[in-house]
Amino acid sequence: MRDDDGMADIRTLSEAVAELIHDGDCVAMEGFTHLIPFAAAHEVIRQGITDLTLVRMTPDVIYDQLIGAGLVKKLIFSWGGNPGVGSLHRFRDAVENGWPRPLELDEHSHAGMANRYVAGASGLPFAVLRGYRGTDLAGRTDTVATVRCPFTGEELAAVKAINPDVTVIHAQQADREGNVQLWGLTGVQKEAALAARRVLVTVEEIVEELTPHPGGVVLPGWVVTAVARVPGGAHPSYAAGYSVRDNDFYQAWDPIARDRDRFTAWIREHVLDSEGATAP
Amino acid sequence: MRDDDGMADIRTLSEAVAELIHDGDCVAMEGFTHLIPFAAAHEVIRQGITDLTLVRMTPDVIYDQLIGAGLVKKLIFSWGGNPGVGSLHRFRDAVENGWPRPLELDEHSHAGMANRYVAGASGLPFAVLRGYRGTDLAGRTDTVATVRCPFTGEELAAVKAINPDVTVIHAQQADREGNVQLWGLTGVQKEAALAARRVLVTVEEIVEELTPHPGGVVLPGWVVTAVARVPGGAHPSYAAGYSVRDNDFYQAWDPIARDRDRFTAWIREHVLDSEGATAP
Amino acid sequence: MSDGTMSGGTMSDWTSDELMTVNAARALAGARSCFVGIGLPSAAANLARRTIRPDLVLIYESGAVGAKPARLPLSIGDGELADTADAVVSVPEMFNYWLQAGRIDVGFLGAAQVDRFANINTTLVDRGQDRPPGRLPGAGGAPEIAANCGEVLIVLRHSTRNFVDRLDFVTSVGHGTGRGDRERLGLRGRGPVAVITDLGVMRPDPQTAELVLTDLHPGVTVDQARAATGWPLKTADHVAVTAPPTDAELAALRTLKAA
Amino acid sequence: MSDGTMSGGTMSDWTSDELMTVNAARALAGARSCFVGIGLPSAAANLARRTIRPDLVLIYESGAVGAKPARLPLSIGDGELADTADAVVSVPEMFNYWLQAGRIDVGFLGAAQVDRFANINTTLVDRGQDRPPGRLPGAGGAPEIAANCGEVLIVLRHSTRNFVDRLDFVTSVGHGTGRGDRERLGLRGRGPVAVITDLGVMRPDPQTAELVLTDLHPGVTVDQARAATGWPLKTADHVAVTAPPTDAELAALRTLKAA
Repeated sequence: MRDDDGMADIRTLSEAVAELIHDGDCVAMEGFTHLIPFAAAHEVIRQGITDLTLVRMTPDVIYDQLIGAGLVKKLIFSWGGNPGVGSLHRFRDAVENGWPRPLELDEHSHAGMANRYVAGASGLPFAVLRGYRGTDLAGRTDTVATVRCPFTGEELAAVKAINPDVTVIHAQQADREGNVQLWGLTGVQKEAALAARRVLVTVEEIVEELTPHPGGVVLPGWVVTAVARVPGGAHPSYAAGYSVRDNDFYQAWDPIARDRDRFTAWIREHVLDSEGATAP
Repeated sequence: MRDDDGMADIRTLSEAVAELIHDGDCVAMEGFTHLIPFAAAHEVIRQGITDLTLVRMTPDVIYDQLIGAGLVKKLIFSWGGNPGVGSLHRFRDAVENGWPRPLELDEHSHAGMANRYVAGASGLPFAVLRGYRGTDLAGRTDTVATVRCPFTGEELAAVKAINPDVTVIHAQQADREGNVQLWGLTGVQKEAALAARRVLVTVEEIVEELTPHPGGVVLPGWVVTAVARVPGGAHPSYAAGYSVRDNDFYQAWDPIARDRDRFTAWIREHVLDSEGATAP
Repeated sequence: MSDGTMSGGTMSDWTSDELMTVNAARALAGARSCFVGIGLPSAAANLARRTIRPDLVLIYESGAVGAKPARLPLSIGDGELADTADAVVSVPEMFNYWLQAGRIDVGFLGAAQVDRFANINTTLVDRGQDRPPGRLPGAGGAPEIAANCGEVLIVLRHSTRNFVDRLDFVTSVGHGTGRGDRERLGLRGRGPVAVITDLGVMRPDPQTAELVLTDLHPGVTVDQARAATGWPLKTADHVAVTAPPTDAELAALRTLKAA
Repeated sequence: MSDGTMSGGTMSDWTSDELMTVNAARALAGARSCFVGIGLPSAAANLARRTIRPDLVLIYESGAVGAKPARLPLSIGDGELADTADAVVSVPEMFNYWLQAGRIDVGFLGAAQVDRFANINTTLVDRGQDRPPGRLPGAGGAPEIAANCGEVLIVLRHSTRNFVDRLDFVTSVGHGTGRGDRERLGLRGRGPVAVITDLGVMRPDPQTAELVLTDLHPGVTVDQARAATGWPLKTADHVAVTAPPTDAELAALRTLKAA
């Protein structure tokens, strides 16, 4: 997929998703409330890419949709709620009732997940933190262990690196060489992208030249596999400087997701039967 | 030194150095070529604060001066040269000939030093990296060891955290509450500051309000102990947006530092007998 | 009484949630910085900034250090948090350099279940043998907030469903199995110092670390609190009565919520 | 001959340093990204960007990713590196996320001493029993550059002082004690693939990893190279002659240095 120059390719969303994301992949779609790549997730649903292992600190409505659509076999996460609203009902239904399929969990704390990405981005097999001690979390996963400090003897938590097959993020801007800039709350996106084998970035716009922005995080085009222009591609999340968080949608999602039929109808109407990717 | 509100105090340089830095302290003056706090080092020389353990990735001319002035008993570092010019002659003279006093060394690679600060800033006793393997470095320090990955069995390097008594940095701006902003090459300053028990920041100017700057690193006033206004306080290093690196000085330093008498005369004329700190 | 409107000692009426939030805000009187979860903790911390603690540094796990939102954010990632922050940092930096390093005075947590040692469950609840456990959101930042903040405040409505004899899952450690357990586990902060409910305030006993009732809100009785607690609730030698919300507190809280 | 002016196959004269730098730049023909030390490596990498590899991503350990300086920086922290970079990152991020993760194709290193397996010493040199070792700057980024870049180029003037039978200190590992040692040590990159000097080029033997002379610059003899090497230097079956610097290469290099 890379050209000889190693820079990111500019693609349509449907091309990029088809080329980068495959059945059975481990996929991280990151964005901590801000810049969540909803449009890319919808394209995954349209293409029916399945048996996915999904990674994300806060699964949010984006993974509620993918889980409800039956595409997910395993979830690696640390907080599975609808932020500020309540439960993720599709996530609960999968965990509690196996609908539409059973969902395997690898469950962590935020600090642990963040450090799993850090280890992945750093090319290390694990990261160290002071965490998990005394909780029931460590006993339910094989990706938390302990290490002893060789200087002080203190026992600390070790978490296994995450290296997704693909990381998908949404950003404000890219230039034509695929250099990407995002700003505002930039969460764990740099680490998630640098930990992955392939990186897909959807952007609000493609500009002639990136102008450095306060708080801006730049990913050079040579660490990005493909860029797709998808204005509004984070909705109902938002892109600082381009849109605001659609809090009403998050609240409206609650009754939709509570009911299997209503959910299925919503996906059909708003995802499967809707327009595909925006052209670049 | 902290007020009740926990915010940084605005002080003169001489007051701040006297209050924060004491004989025998472990002091990190950081700045990777850019934003090196030379004025603060000169104030340390004027006040004769001695028996210091100095920490710095690149000792540079700033520590050549402190070492030559006889104030340093130990140096923790990773690259002791005059960047782009050659040797640090005062450093060499102390190591090779014990003049003006013997200098104990704890010597690392850049990757190791950077991670020692990261561990210090993170409140961890050590950090993990893939480094030192096969070199003679690890055999000469007790602050490098190994840990085994509990998931893969791989053996990795562990470096001991650095937590200086005081970190001194130079920044472009502070506001009246002691919030600090620096930009350009920001090196390891955030980690060095957050790893320290006390933090002194000299700044080019004090502004009414910090305006977020591309690439800006902000240290909130409540993690800074004292701020002193010292325009040009990084010379012969520089402050992006305020000055350029005085490469001529770095080259001129070589013959000064080669000769003990010339060095001593230079320190007397340009540091000891020169104006003290700039008033705030 | 829960969620109802009550009549207090001033000209105002207030809800039990308002009572709880006002008392939670008051608990921040001595704090310099507070790690804020969304919901009741965020409301309380923002109220404290508008009343007793204008300099309080609000820290949201999304990366905002020193956020000063004009209205209550719905999520911890609302844009206003970044726009008004002193500094915006990455999520790994937030957890490693700010939280883990012990830089934050108070961690403010909600919960689904709390036990007598102020341990917290936000992961799952048992629903009997015939049904799978009920799934809750999970840990989020809470285990390390509870471990590493200087101290922890918990805010939660008072009911036997919430205050249970035995947690179905230990998501975050309060005082473990009693006094000394935090030190044994190597947890650096002091742990929970108060649990603020709509009935009153419970605090850990200095000797045993078991939560005891220390304060009741105006008009609430010890028996009410005991009936709403899933273990035999002990009371302090002297149970104080909290001051009713002031007009200023209520006005500030309502302005925040209406914005 | 060292540092002297030589006459070549074109209308130009050039110095031995220019010859070395031009050949070092050519060695970057296939690289996407290069971790650049200051001095000769920086000159060579910047020359490559102006000649055979305009898209070469220059990475300086000070934090500049994709720097495009118009003139040669004196230090790795000159302001122009940040001003012209695609991204500026912190030093810990540079070493952890960019270098250690194996993201950088070529590491370009200088040295004080190099041995036959291309191991590097930049720490200290023995000066006989009566004197303490001579102190050099130390490791800097080199140990992890040598370990983690896809491959390593070394550029160094050719003399028996620099190319020694036995290092006084192993600062950075090239091929250790021979082929297979990097794998045994868990070093991920391929290690040194060429040592470019003012006399020619040495490359590790495919079987043994010992440096052998593979190229001579125009007018240099095998005997000259052997005389300047501190171990019995082996030669490849066929020793090539490097192409003399072109006018374009020399013009670009001199413009860079004069700017």
